[in-house]
Amino acid sequence: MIEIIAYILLGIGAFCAIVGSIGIVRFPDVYNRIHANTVVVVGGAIVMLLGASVLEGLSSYTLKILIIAFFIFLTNPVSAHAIARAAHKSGVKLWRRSVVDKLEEEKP
Amino acid sequence: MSLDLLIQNAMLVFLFVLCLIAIELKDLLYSVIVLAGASITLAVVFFMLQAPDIAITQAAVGAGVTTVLFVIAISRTRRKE
Amino acid sequence: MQRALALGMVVAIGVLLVFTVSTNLLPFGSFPSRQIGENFDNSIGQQILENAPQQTGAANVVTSVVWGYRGYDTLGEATVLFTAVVGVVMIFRAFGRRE
Amino acid sequence: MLWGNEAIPMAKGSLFVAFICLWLAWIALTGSLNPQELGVGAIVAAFVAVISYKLLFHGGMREKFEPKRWGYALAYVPAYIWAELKAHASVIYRILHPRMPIKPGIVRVPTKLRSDFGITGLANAITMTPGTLSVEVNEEEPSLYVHWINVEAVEPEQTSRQIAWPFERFLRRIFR
Amino acid sequence: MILEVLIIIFCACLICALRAALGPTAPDRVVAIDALVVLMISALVLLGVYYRAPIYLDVALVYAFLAFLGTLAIAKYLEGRGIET
Amino acid sequence: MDLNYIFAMLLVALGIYCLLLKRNLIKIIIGLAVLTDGIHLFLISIGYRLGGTAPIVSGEMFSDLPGFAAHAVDPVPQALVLTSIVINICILALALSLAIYAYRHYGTLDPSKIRRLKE
Amino acid sequence: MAGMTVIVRTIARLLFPFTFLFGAYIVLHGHLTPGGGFPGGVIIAASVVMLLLAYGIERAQKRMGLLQAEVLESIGGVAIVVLGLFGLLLGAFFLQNVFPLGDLGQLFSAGNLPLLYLGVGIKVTAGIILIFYAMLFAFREEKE
Amino acid sequence: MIPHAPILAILLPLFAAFLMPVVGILARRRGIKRAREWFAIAAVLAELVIVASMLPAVVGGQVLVYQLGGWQPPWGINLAIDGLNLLVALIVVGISALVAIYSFVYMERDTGLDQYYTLFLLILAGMMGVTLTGDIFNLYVFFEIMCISSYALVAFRRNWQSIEASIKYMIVSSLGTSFILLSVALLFGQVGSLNIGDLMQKFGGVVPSTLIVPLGLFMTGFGIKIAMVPLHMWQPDAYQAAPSAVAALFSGATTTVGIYAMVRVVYMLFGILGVGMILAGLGLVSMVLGAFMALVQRDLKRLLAYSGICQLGYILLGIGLGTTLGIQGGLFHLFNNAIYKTMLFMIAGTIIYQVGTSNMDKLGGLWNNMPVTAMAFMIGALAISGVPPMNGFASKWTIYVAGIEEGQYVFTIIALVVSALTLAYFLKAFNSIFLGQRPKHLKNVKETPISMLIPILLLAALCLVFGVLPHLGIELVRPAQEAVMNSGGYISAVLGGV
Repeated sequence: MIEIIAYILLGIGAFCAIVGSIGIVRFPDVYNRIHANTVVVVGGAIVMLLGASVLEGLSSYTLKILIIAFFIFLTNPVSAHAIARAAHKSGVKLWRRSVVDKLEEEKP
Repeated sequence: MSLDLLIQNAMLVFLFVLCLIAIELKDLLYSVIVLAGASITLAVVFFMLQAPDIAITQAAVGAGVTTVLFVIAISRTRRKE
Repeated sequence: MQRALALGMVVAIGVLLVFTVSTNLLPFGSFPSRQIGENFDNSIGQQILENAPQQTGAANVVTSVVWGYRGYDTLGEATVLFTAVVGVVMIFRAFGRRE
Repeated sequence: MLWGNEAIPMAKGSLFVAFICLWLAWIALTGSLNPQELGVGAIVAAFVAVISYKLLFHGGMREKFEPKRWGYALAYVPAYIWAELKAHASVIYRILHPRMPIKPGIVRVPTKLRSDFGITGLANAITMTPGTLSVEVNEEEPSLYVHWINVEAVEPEQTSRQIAWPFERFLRRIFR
Repeated sequence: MILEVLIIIFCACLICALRAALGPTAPDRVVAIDALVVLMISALVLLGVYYRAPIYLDVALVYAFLAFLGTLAIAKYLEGRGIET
Repeated sequence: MDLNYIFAMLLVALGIYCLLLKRNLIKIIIGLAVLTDGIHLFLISIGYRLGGTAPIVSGEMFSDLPGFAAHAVDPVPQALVLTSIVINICILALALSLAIYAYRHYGTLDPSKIRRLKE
Repeated sequence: MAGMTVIVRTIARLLFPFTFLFGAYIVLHGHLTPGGGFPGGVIIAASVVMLLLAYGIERAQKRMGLLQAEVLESIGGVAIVVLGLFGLLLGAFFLQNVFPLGDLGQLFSAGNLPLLYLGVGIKVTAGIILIFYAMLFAFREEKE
Repeated sequence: MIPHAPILAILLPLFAAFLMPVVGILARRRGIKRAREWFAIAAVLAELVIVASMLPAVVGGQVLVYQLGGWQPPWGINLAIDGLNLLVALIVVGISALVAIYSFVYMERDTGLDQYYTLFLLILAGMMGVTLTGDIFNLYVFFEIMCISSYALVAFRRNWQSIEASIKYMIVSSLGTSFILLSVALLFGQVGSLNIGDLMQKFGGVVPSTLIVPLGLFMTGFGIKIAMVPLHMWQPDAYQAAPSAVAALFSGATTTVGIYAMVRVVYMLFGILGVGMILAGLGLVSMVLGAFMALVQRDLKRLLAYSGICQLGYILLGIGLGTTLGIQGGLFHLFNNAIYKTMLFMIAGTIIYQVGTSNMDKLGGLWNNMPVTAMAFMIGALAISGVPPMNGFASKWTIYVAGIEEGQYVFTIIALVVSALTLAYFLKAFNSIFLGQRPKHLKNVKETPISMLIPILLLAALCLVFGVLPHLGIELVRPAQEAVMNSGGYISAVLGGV
């Protein structure tokens, strides 16, 4: 039973990982690619880590894998935010069919 | 060839390709970014060769020191080759 | 011209190295019987693996090599780091030499 | 806002709480209850706590342990997972659709949260749900500039309700 | 089963590396390499489970802690204010 | 198929290529890093044993030390590589500092141009 | 305002003690698990570099100054040599392991190896931080 | 012999180097003058005592083996000291002590003396480590210490020349050290051992021809360090740009250590593959090219650098010949070369210190200003070109005789011609510096300060002593020559037991 749950989680994770990386290639500009990156991180990596942690039942793996997942969860949005902000500040334009850019209009 | 070895060899090819890209890109910042990817791939290869000690050292160095050092150097000099 | 020469040299070195490692070494993954000579299964690494847990008491055999059997190397390594740090500090020492 | 801010008085308990947190982290890392490990862990955790407890916590310790806050924190988890699931489904649909039906743009999302941890938690939650990404923070009048993959509204009130409200309604009670 | 998942992760890494090679600007490449690093972390964890040794997970933990340092440095450089401020 | 050895040597050749033919100091330093990475990969590959485990006693192996010795990979090259990685980082740091200093004084990172300034 | 946005600063503040603790864990468990003095020292140094990137160099120097780093590096090096000399004085050879070995797999085992790793950890931490400081301080007065 | 002398010889400079930043900080706080200089000189002199205390045992034919950590040789690292090691160690420590005394005054105008003396002690520790170790990877590590500190020392003055020279040196030399590491790896992969004695025993007279690639890589790596001819391009720049004390140290000590590594690893380990003739040929090329390049130089330090390449050729020729006499001559020439090359660089340094330039076009007529220095330069010039009463003649004559005995007449004739060329360009240099028209602004140039003159005069006296009594020198290098010719004693001492 536990193994089936684990394999389902691993499968979902693998699916999200591959879809997210396709998204990284397909999306037209940096900001959209970061959305796809988030899919890879949350849907792919963290779900796979959860799957790996339940794979062995409750053992010494579990706690450590959960720590890893927690810290990825903590650090990754920071780097995504930092790189998006840097991209906007260094003048990377939004995709030409973007609807609105409030940051550009109300630049502090 | 077992599946284990297959993945390992695929990683090796991947590592080589990343290093090639890192060397051939004209913008130094791009090279440094790709080199960080090559570094983690190398760590995974070390891990698959049953050398977790080396993998951890490579991880710490590649993630913590090398990239930041290179970026400092690039910010003090020029970015384009 | 110089570039072509260098390129040729690189290609020659690469071919030589690849040829060497693919013919002169034992196949990948055959660790205990690595030595030239007759005493197979008696290589340095194998004997260290057999004796290290008792001799040094460290569970990580790499550690017992790093600071036990080859501890002097690691002292040298620490010295290299010290040298590099002193070198970097020297290069960026305060401006304005007394002349 | 910066660490070591002398304006906020340090509660005496914060050192102790930091020590306990770090010691628990050490036990989780080692994964054993051997007395040697616990002893060394206590020493290391005490050392790290002494040099860094001013970084970890601001303000008093008493109010951090109100049971109501922890209750809201527990209730936050399923709500967050539900939001994640919805966002994932929508973004995966957009990736796999042949014509990529996206309508991206950057909108302003005002927030009522004031504390560092509150703003950070909200921004991280927004970034970690695919489809929204916090690009910039305005610290004077707290508001986030969010890149939204499918802009449905531009007005601050509506964006706040659509993007931030699912998280903010918990976070404002957890972090004040 | 774990190995098959690893192969899928590897394919995802390849696709990310494509963007890292093509990406027109630096942030594109950084995003691609970030995704690659996270995928490699999960690959490390899965390998650790596959080899049945919990102590191997320290390697992945190192990357979980330090992976964002490089990104942060590059972001600060791109903002153009110098690393040290 | 000794792909490990071959790819390690290809990395070495790539590093030498970068070191000899590139005209930028930081690119040369990147080449140096790639070169040493190749050597490290080669050294680790030498000590591998098919189906081996890491040379760390853990878990149920505490009671089975002979079995551990029969299955672990070679620890000696790992120790060598550990030393070598540190040395590599040190050279990297020193080289980058020199490159920064040289750029401040010449305004270029091209070693051949630095040489030409002299004459 | 120096440094990055409030998000980065808060997370760096939160992560600093844990990264430091993790580095100490890697250093102290070098003889039991993968790791050792060098990676652990690099991780501890990276935690300071994290503060440096998030807050700017002046505030990072309050955690560890230039002079402190220099002295710490010397102390680490001297500690290694002195530990080696213990082997020379009590035993027969330099770097000989003269302390009791302990049980395999315990934290207090392997004689002087953990102590040596502690010395290397201190030295590497100070050294890497010193390299970063030196490179970042270079040419600052020219700019201003 | 002082107990534990082999390891103390390495630990002492290392420990002093670790303490040097603290000493510097304390001296600045307390306002003690010259604390760093005295500390460094004391460390180096203590080192000299330690190394000299090993002399009686080694001259008696013993091979000192020190096992670090008490591990048996093939598993652990050991230090093994036979005659060759001790000869090189003596040269290194002696030169370092003189350079330390020399830089007491010479470096006083510079800032960053903390770092200078730390790096000085570190390069000394690296050289001693390379010299005394019996393990090939350990040799690489200490070689790397030596290289890194020498990059930093070349860049010490931080003017445009030195930064450029340091970068060039570093790129070339990093390639060399990478080659050494790669070939250590290949050797380890093919043979499975790292100990030099163990490797020699494993080969047992039959080196497999598959080891030709590691051999070539080793030769390239060490050849870059000693500036053998196709790989010499970094050397003149580096020697010109480095402070003269550092250049003296490099040409006297570091090159000696490089040649030692070449002899120990390439010649003694792979000697059966016919390396000797390759070395002799390379030496011949270095000789000719160095001499011709030196003829056209206008800068004294560059001239000395090229003549160093030229002298290197003699050493390689002597050792490559492989006969008793040839090796004797080569090693004796190694010893002499360290003496007079250090002295000449020191004299160049004094000229720079007093005048401010080493460009020979801008100098002239300094004989009246600094007669003692001029005399010392004359002695050095005569010694380096092999004029009879000097020590250079003795060693060069031994090499010529060895060449004729071996039947290599061409080699001998070329060596003779190059010797004449050496005399020519040194006389030209002497003429344009000390004789001839004196420019007006050089009128007030004073004699060299006494503390800089002491090492110079000491070395000049050594030149004369070994020239007048050449058998003394031959006796000095005999243990080393026996060690090179007979590696069986080394092997049995290393592997034989505790």
